[in-house]
Amino acid sequence: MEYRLNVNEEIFSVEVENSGKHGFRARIRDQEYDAEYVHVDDHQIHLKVDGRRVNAYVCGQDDGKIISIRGRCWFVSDADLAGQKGTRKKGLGPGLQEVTPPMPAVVIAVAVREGDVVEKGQGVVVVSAMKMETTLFAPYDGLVKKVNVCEGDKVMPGDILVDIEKTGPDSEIEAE
Amino acid sequence: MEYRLNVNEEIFSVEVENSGKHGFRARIRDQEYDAEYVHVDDHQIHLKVDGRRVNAYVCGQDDGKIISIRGRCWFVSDADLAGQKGTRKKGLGPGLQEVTPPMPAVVIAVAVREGDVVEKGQGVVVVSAMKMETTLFAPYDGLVKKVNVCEGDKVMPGDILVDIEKTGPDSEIEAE
Amino acid sequence: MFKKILIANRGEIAVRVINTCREMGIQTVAVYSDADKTALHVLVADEAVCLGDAEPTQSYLNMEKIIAAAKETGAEAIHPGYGFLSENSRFVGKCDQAGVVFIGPPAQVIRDLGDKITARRIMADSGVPITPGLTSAEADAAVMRTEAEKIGYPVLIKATAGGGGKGIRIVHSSAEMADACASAAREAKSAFGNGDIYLEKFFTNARHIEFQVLADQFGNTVHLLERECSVQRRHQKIIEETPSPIMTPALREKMGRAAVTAARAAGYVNAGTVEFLVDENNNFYFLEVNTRLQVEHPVTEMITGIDLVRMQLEIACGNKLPVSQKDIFGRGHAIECRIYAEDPENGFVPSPGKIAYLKEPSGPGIRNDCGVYSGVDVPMAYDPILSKLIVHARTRDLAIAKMVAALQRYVVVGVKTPVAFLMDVLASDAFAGGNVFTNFIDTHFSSWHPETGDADLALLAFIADEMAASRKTGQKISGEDAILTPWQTLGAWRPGL
Amino acid sequence: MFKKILIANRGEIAVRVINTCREMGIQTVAVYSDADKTALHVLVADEAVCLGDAEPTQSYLNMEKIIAAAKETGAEAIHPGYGFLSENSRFVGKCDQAGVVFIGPPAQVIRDLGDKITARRIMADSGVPITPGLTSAEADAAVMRTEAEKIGYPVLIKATAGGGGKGIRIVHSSAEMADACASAAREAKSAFGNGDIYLEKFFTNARHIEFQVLADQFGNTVHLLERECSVQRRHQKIIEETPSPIMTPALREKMGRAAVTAARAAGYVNAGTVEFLVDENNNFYFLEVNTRLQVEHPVTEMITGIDLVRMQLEIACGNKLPVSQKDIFGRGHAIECRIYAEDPENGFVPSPGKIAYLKEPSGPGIRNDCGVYSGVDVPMAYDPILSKLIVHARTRDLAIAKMVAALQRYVVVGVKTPVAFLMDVLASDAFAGGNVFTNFIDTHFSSWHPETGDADLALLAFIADEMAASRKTGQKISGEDAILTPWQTLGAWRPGL
Repeated sequence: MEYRLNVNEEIFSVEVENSGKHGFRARIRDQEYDAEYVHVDDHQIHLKVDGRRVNAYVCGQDDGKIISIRGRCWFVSDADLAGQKGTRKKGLGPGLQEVTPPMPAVVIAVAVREGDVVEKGQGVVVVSAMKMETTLFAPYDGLVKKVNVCEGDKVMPGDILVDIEKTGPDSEIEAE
Repeated sequence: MEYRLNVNEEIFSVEVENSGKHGFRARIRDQEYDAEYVHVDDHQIHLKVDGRRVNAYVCGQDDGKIISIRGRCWFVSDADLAGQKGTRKKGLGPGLQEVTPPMPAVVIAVAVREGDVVEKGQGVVVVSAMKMETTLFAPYDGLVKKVNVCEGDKVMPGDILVDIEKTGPDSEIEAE
Repeated sequence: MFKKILIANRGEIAVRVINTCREMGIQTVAVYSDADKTALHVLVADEAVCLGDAEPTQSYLNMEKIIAAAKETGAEAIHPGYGFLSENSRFVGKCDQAGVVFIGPPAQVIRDLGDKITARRIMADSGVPITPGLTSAEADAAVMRTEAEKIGYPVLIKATAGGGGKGIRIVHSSAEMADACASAAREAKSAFGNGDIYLEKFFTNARHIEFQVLADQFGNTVHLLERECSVQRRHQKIIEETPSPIMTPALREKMGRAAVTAARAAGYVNAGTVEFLVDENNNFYFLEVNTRLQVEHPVTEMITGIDLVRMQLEIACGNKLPVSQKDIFGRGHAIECRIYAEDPENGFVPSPGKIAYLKEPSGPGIRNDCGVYSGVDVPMAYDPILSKLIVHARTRDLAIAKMVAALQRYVVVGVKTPVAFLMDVLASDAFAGGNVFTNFIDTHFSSWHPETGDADLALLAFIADEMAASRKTGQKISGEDAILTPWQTLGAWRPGL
Repeated sequence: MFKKILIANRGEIAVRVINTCREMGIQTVAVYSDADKTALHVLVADEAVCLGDAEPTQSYLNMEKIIAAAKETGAEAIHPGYGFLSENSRFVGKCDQAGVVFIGPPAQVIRDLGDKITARRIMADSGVPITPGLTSAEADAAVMRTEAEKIGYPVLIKATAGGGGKGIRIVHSSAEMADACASAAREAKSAFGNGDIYLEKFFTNARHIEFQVLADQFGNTVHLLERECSVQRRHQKIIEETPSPIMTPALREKMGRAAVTAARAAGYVNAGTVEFLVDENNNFYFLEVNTRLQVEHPVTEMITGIDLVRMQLEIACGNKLPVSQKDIFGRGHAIECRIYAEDPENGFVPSPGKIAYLKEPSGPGIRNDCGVYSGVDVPMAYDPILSKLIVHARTRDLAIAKMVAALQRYVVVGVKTPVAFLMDVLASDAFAGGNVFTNFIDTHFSSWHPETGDADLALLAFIADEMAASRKTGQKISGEDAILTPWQTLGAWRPGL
């Protein structure tokens, strides 16, 4: 059996072979693991890996599983399924090319109107969540085509708050 | 709607009327209650009864529910269903009329053999659980018809470890 | 003692206050907004009153509704927690008028000290050193610029009201002044309902050390030692400890005396905190008095063995302080880590959402003051604090080791938290050395990213979970067929109720 | 310090030892029987070795298998916990031979003190008063009868080995002697592998007060104050506290000195407990030394701030005691309640089975040393202890109130426990008065039955649960539609990992 798994945006091929009722052997990169597990409850998997024991806490999500081990979390998903759902996570973070909030938030102030000319880095919208204000900046020089929100609106990451038509030269490809 | 509920061997009639989405009115004996609830998770019901809040922890069993409130537990079952399953709880406690252990246990010693004559109160079997030994006594004067267990056997409440045929006069009806 | 009190707050602090009330036999009334119908503080109270819309001004900041809830439920007193109305003298006045005891200082004291300008004047008059800066509120950025030139950049723009890191901006140059003032004022206005700001000197290498004080209505005023609160992000504390790594008996004596002097000068009653900046030469400057229970009060409780909420209640109902200065001494070392719903990889932006799964660490010397549970929603309308993890051990090194071990067992899934970040900070040489200034995070952890060492284990766990799911037929059994025989599962026999 | 140790025990004590090891950076190896494959101590260890059959002699009492497990995993030392092999000098000898450090006293000390007869002689020789009774083991019931006539009934038949209330019988008259001796001997044989018994005077109105001692390999011996352990059922402690309600500084000084003398006389090394009987006139008699960590050690940890397991490890690896007598003082009051799987309504008979649901109380000053979790099976092969609930507060009254409040929030469903019983004991006037003798339970709570006051609430909860179940369509949502809008549940957006 082979899994192609995406862990925090990196794809791993894992060869897996069952061994015993609650055991399997796995090869990740050039590392071999001998694993057994106990399904303690819906959220806890007790693993024995090459004799060492560790508890993993697992939470299923729409598009993968969040796994917490020793205080650290990973998002693991099936790389072959990922594309189908059109999820677009990290990599190109939100807010880099678009005016979208980094967190669920409320719009506190809108500093531009349709037709305004904006410069890259100019503050266009201020949002607030959990009492922290965040200013969203224009990602490039441009012209405000449309303002999609008003003060008081609740917004989510991915929501485009202001459409800006690029007028500056390049910046299509930009380092993160 | 009317419930007939058995709480720790006492039967209560409860008249229930829905009120709102998560609310109901109930009459228990001559007491009226106005209740709302939140189903916090599979084991926790948060109750608001006449404005007072209390958390109840609920665990379904084959024949009813164990309910824990403020450190105390109740076994509540539907009285109309109880008979059908032939459950026989408390009331006539185990061990009063039969040689049966009060807890899951292991047989440590058998002090009688088939054909022995025993006196009421004579020790016939010793069982042990969690390192506590318990001696089971003959419930009446009688003749040992059959010994059903050997040393080392694992036994449960309800298992009759020794069959004793009554030879003494009465003791059929005996106060608990 | 009161028979029933209302807690005008939410989250971990409301739960913590209810805890002490339960032990004292005091009935509790929670209040909640529409966003908090199933919040933990509502589930653990004896009664609860809905205040309305999630928007704070409609609920937790709505004085009339809260006082009406107290009257309606027969609560004799109101505990304000921290934040919200805890330092609002108008609210105290309204409580007084309504005949409800406010568990905190008198209105006048809150008014004086809550206005940081007045506080600075009181302290200067009583001989407590204050930081250089303005002694009056200022709306004009130009005046701010002038003062900043005088005392030298960087300077701090600060709201005269409130606390908790809200309404604060560091300004490094004249160019930043106007935006910073506007933004700080707006944030202050939104958080405290008062947009006044002023300016003071910003110390780059400074420590934030505060003293807990308690004062009863009979003039007995004591301090309960210091707390070191220098580890901050976004000007808000995330790690606090006591004792301070730099504290000496002599300095403690001196600062403790200053704290008691400050409290007396202000006519202080109830629990409060006198905050100081301490520079690299151990000179200390009065910053402000927080006229409420502090978020980080548990570390003081751990080393002094004194329940501060109980003291607040005793004082508020007119009892004498049951402890005097000579009874108060610290034992061991305590550290608190704040577990916020936020993303330490991404500028600590808030991370509201549903807590899909929560597992709290426990064990000797570990305390977790928690306001959430598995399955609850963390609303975006309020402060992102989920819980506070506190440890207590014989020495600082042992406390650090205990905290790291506890954090490793803290499972929060569904919202982002700084658990892994805190593990790395606590385990760092920089923190171990105790050289902790308010710029500690920026200096040592500005570009923090989580270790990826255990990624292979995460992959294996994913696979095991997939296998377990595909094996699961019918209902879930703990450990599945790892359990040996029907005998051991005790079959249909109902073993206990 | 050791890099890796093996814990030759199970349940809460194994978990508790692992806790300290984790903080010290020591790797842990658990051992387990077939009945404990998914027991908590196995889940929290770094490694675990299966010993075999549930039967103790095949697993937790099997010296060869345990030592082999230590060698195989590279564990440098073995912590025995309490019970099982903790006071077995042959096991210590085998560890010595195998080159594995036994975390406890030397074999000879355990042999001397484990034989209660030898212990009584050592104490008498060093001037520590002992209870009247035999000074040699005795198998003949007739000889027992003769001695009993001499010192007067009631008398106590006691196993010379072991502890924990096993192999003990009170005998009130000559007629009961033969059965009591046989039964005590058999129980002792099964529990400790040694059926020797002896006889001593039974004090009807006596208190059981013990002193914790620590001794390093360099002759430094200190005591860590007393524990009052008078509340017992079936001669096994269920509530312990410190300080003792009857203790005075003078008596503490005297008994503490006797405890240290006793430890020194025996050549004691590591942690141990010197048990005394205290009669109504505050005369005290040496009972025995428990040469191991005591079940009730946490109350001492709470008031002294000292981690006893850490001390055991420091001593065992050859370090000097990091504390001296003058550093050791108590602060506040601590109480422990033992949560057994047993039925207090029915003679405290054991109640093994599956723990269907467990919710542990938590909060400031509350510690729960727990060895089980929701879904685990409690096997009938071992001691019925599930957990120990410990509280710490400023005074005894406050500690009692805290304990009652904590017990009220302790949810154990699936096996019977004494939680409700303990609530009633703690809340009783008799307990509050501190007049606590070893016959306390028989005197005040022999026919205890749970209150039925909240039965109506249980009925309402049943009905609400039925309604919730019938409403449940599809998956479970916390608080169901109490949650307001899709906005607040944050829909499909994945807010954090």
